[in-house]
Amino acid sequence: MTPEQLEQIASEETAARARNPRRLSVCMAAGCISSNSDAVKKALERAVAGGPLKDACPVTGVGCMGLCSRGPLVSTEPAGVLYQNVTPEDAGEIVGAVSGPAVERLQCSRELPFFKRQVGVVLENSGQINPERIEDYLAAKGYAALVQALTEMRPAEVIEQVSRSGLRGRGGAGYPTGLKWSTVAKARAETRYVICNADEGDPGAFMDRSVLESDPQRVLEGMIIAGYAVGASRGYIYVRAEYPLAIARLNTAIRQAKHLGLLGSQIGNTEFAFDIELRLGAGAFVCGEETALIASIEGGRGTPRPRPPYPAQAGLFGAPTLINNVETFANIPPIIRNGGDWYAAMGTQRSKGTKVFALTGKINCTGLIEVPMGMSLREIIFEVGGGVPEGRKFKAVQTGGPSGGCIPEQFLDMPVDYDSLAQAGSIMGSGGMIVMDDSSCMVDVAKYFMEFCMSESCGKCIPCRAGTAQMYDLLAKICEGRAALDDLAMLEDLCDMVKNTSLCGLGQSAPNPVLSTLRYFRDEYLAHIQEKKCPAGVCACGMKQEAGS
Amino acid sequence: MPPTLGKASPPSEDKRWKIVAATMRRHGFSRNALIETLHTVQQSFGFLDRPSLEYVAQSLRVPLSKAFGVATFYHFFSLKPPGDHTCVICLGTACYIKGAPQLLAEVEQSLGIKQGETTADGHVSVLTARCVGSCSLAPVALFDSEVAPRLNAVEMRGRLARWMPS
Amino acid sequence: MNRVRLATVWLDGCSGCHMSLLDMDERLLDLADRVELVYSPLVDHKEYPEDVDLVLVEGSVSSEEDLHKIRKIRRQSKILISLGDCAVTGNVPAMRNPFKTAEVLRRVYVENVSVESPTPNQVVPALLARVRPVHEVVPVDVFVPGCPPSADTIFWTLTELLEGRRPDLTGKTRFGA
Amino acid sequence: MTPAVSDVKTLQIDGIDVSAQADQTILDAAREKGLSIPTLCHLDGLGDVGACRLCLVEIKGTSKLLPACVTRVEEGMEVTTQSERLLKYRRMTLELLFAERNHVCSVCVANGHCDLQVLGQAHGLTHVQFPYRYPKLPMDASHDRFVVDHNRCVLCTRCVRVCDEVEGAHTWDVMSRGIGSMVITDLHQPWGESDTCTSCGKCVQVCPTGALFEKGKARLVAKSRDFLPYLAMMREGK
Repeated sequence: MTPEQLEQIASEETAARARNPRRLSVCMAAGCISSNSDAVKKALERAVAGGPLKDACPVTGVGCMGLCSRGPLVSTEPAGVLYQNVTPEDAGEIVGAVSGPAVERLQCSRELPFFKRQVGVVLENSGQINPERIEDYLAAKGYAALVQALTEMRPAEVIEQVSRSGLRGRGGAGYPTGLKWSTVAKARAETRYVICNADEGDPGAFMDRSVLESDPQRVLEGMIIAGYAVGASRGYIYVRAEYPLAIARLNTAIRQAKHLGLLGSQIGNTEFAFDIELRLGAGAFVCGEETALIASIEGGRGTPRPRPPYPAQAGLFGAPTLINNVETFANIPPIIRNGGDWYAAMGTQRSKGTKVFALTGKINCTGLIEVPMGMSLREIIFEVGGGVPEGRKFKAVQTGGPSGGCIPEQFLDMPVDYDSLAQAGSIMGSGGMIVMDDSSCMVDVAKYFMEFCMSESCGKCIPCRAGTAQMYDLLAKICEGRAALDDLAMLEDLCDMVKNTSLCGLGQSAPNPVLSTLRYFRDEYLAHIQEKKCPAGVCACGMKQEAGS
Repeated sequence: MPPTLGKASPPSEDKRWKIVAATMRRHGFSRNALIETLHTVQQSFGFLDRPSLEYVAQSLRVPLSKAFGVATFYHFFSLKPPGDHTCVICLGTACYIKGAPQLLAEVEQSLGIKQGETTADGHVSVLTARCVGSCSLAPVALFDSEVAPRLNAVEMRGRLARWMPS
Repeated sequence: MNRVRLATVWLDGCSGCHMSLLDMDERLLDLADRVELVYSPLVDHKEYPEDVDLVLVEGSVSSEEDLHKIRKIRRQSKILISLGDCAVTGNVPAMRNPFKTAEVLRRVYVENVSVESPTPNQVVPALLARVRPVHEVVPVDVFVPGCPPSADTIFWTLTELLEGRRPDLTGKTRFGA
Repeated sequence: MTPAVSDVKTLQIDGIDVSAQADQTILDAAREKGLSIPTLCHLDGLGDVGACRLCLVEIKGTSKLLPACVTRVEEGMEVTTQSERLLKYRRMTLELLFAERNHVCSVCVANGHCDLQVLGQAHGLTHVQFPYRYPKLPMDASHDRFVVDHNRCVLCTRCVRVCDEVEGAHTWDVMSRGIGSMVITDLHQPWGESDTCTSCGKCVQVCPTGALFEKGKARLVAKSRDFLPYLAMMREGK
């Protein structure tokens, strides 16, 4: 299909919208579906069909609207009203109000800081378009960036824009994306690959899932542009088997993109060819690590191998391979459309652009947010997130999942960017933010993450395999009130050793949750050890006594 | 291409093996398709057993021990048949700090089995998940893939009771 | 006169380490000039004395009685030496650890006997759930691995200690030696 | 054949000037010079996996410790193989191994011929600070000639690699993961029932501990590994 034909689809779609601006959008992302939004959508369809708006007000399923804790969410156009906690019984009332005053009882203010403080780049279409219709995406400037890249830019120019944007890998480590792309592009090889890491494994993180469920075409477009830039003609999306909805929508998106000639040969009527295949993960956190992910796509056990050589030099099937995560690819189309400088104008000196966070735990507005880099933790948690519920006291926010750490109150005014988080003993990670109040025990939290790392360790290298098991045993001993101060010293020794000697990132970062809680909440460890009591009342200290200890 | 390529015979006459064979064919009987094929087997039969692993390994020319190594490396694959119903407790961080351990204890106690086990009558399996991504509705559990949001012990018992034969 | 007060203790072990100790042969006489043996299974002492300078502990901590003993020994001794693999690693006695105590007792006293032999409950002290090396129970000052450590190793270790030095056993012995 | 000048790299290992070919690893270069770096998963003639972490070395200018067995030499590299820190980590690594499974040297068939035992002794390991884990592990004596005792296995995967790379049978692999990992034959069947095992015995010879041993030969002979580099060399036609 030629660029002109694509543009025509987009303008037809826009024109159709203009002719009939009335529309009801129901959030059909995983969160709202779990709160029964499916039934709400059906009820709305029935209410429309049985009333004066019959055939005049389409009811569309859209992607994530963000405020998951108040789902199911429904929005109306043209008024732009947002309804929360909608039940099927509310359908008639909502349909009746499409052209009149809003149903106040159900209304969720768009003026909430939760919405006002957000900036949509990755999530610009999320909750706006139907993720199962490529026409919706095209009407929202979709694939304009790809056409622009293919017809107006040389691969090196595409990489130049990505470099100028200052975009850093959103999977956790924050490696400069432009640099990665140019390394792959420069590698001498016949074949190169592009991999999208959608094996979002951090517990408490669902950013990638949401992007895939809400705007899958955006990820495909980012990957195709990457393929063009680095000279690859094949891409893989490695997605968690635990995300069936995301998989289904990706499959639909790939099929539709192929149908319009956006995947396959002669993309956009040029010589460029690119194909994308899905590969399902099978429940192994370690496969988020690049070399383990590659081993898994090759059909083997997901065990990492020492680097160098880096995947950019020798990756999938031995060929130079570009691996970025979902959010990184999702940033690419707007960067190409608006230019790298536009993107670099957002964020901080060393962390450009925006970041998507999954805000969960003991916080009022749980859900998905996108804010500029550099916003303070206090703003994110207490303004955007609405603070800690039930009048309880904020204790810590956990970022970066099992590789991250717990950040205490004294750092709340710290700007959120890669470097500040690292300085505070945590990491940006993929974007999970779990807020904890005074009812959480930080030793128990450390034990929780160590259990995670122990059972997710691939077992290849000794420090991670046996070290995490020893550390877990020590943490359990502390929680049960059976530990002595020597055990704490041994735990710290092990943290240092496992961090410095493990083969891959999983082991190297496994001690982080322990180290950060030891750094800021050492008194809680000491209370368990010396007074045999858990200040938060979570651990059953002294309940389990082993003979001879 | 060796002559035996794709010629290993399926363990039984069951029609579902045709779906498995189709997956392998789609990938040109490439060794790289081992995980994809195991996904299809598990989707079709609910679990992986020895005969199925042997069939897949031979068809794709993957060493038997490698196939077994892969099948046991990934926790999504199960070598035991699941119960008629499956209850998956999410142990993601958000669920954990909002009471998932208590939910797990509750379900283990009321069914008399541990996580990863199936009741003796094969009726209910209890599993745990690392994170199902419904953190904003924590704590959650999946009852036969249906997400139950903001779950408490009472509701948990109610849900389980619905599965019990009347 | 000012002889060093030496004790040797036999917990759960085969007594091989004590045999090795006796293998020092004539060197025992040299030692006798410098130490006073205040407690040992080799001589007839009833109570572990106060103020022991050096104690050689053979065997792992396997029963309630061992536990009680080793705590007392630690309290009443200046330098505690784990002698031999049982004391240092748990060794053979600890091979029962992967099993439950009841399973082990049933195997030994019920399944593997031909004549009637009830499970003892009075004479044999209650077994701990887990056999432990000494240092998992009380702090240990010097470790002398080996099964058993050779007489030379034991003699050298004791000589170093008597000279007021902390023996460095690197390369001198090993687990299973 | 003399390598071209550009293929030769000069570097320093523990302050000693060393020259090596460009494709050599730090381990090769060090050992050629008579400098010892401890290894466990490495074995001449087998592909390297960098898993045991005993050969980690410090390289000036890099904050990360790198495994000598897979890290290539570079011009001007300054390598430290023995530092307080490295020795401490190596000791801890060995202690973790001793505590992981049931290594009872006194009654082990490999007593006196065991790489783990030798490494422990060389590193002054007089006791293990970590609590022993005492897992319940099986032993499989179903094979006519050989036995696998998982209590002694250190998961170095030398058996897996020799069976795959040299014998070409791939009877062995690793199952499960993390602390629950275990080497298996075929579909985790008794070794004696394995259809793929050729009974060549290479796995037994390369096993560093008493995990794999020959029946009736306990304590009698040390294992023989000299055949490996020769086989590898012949294969590659060097």
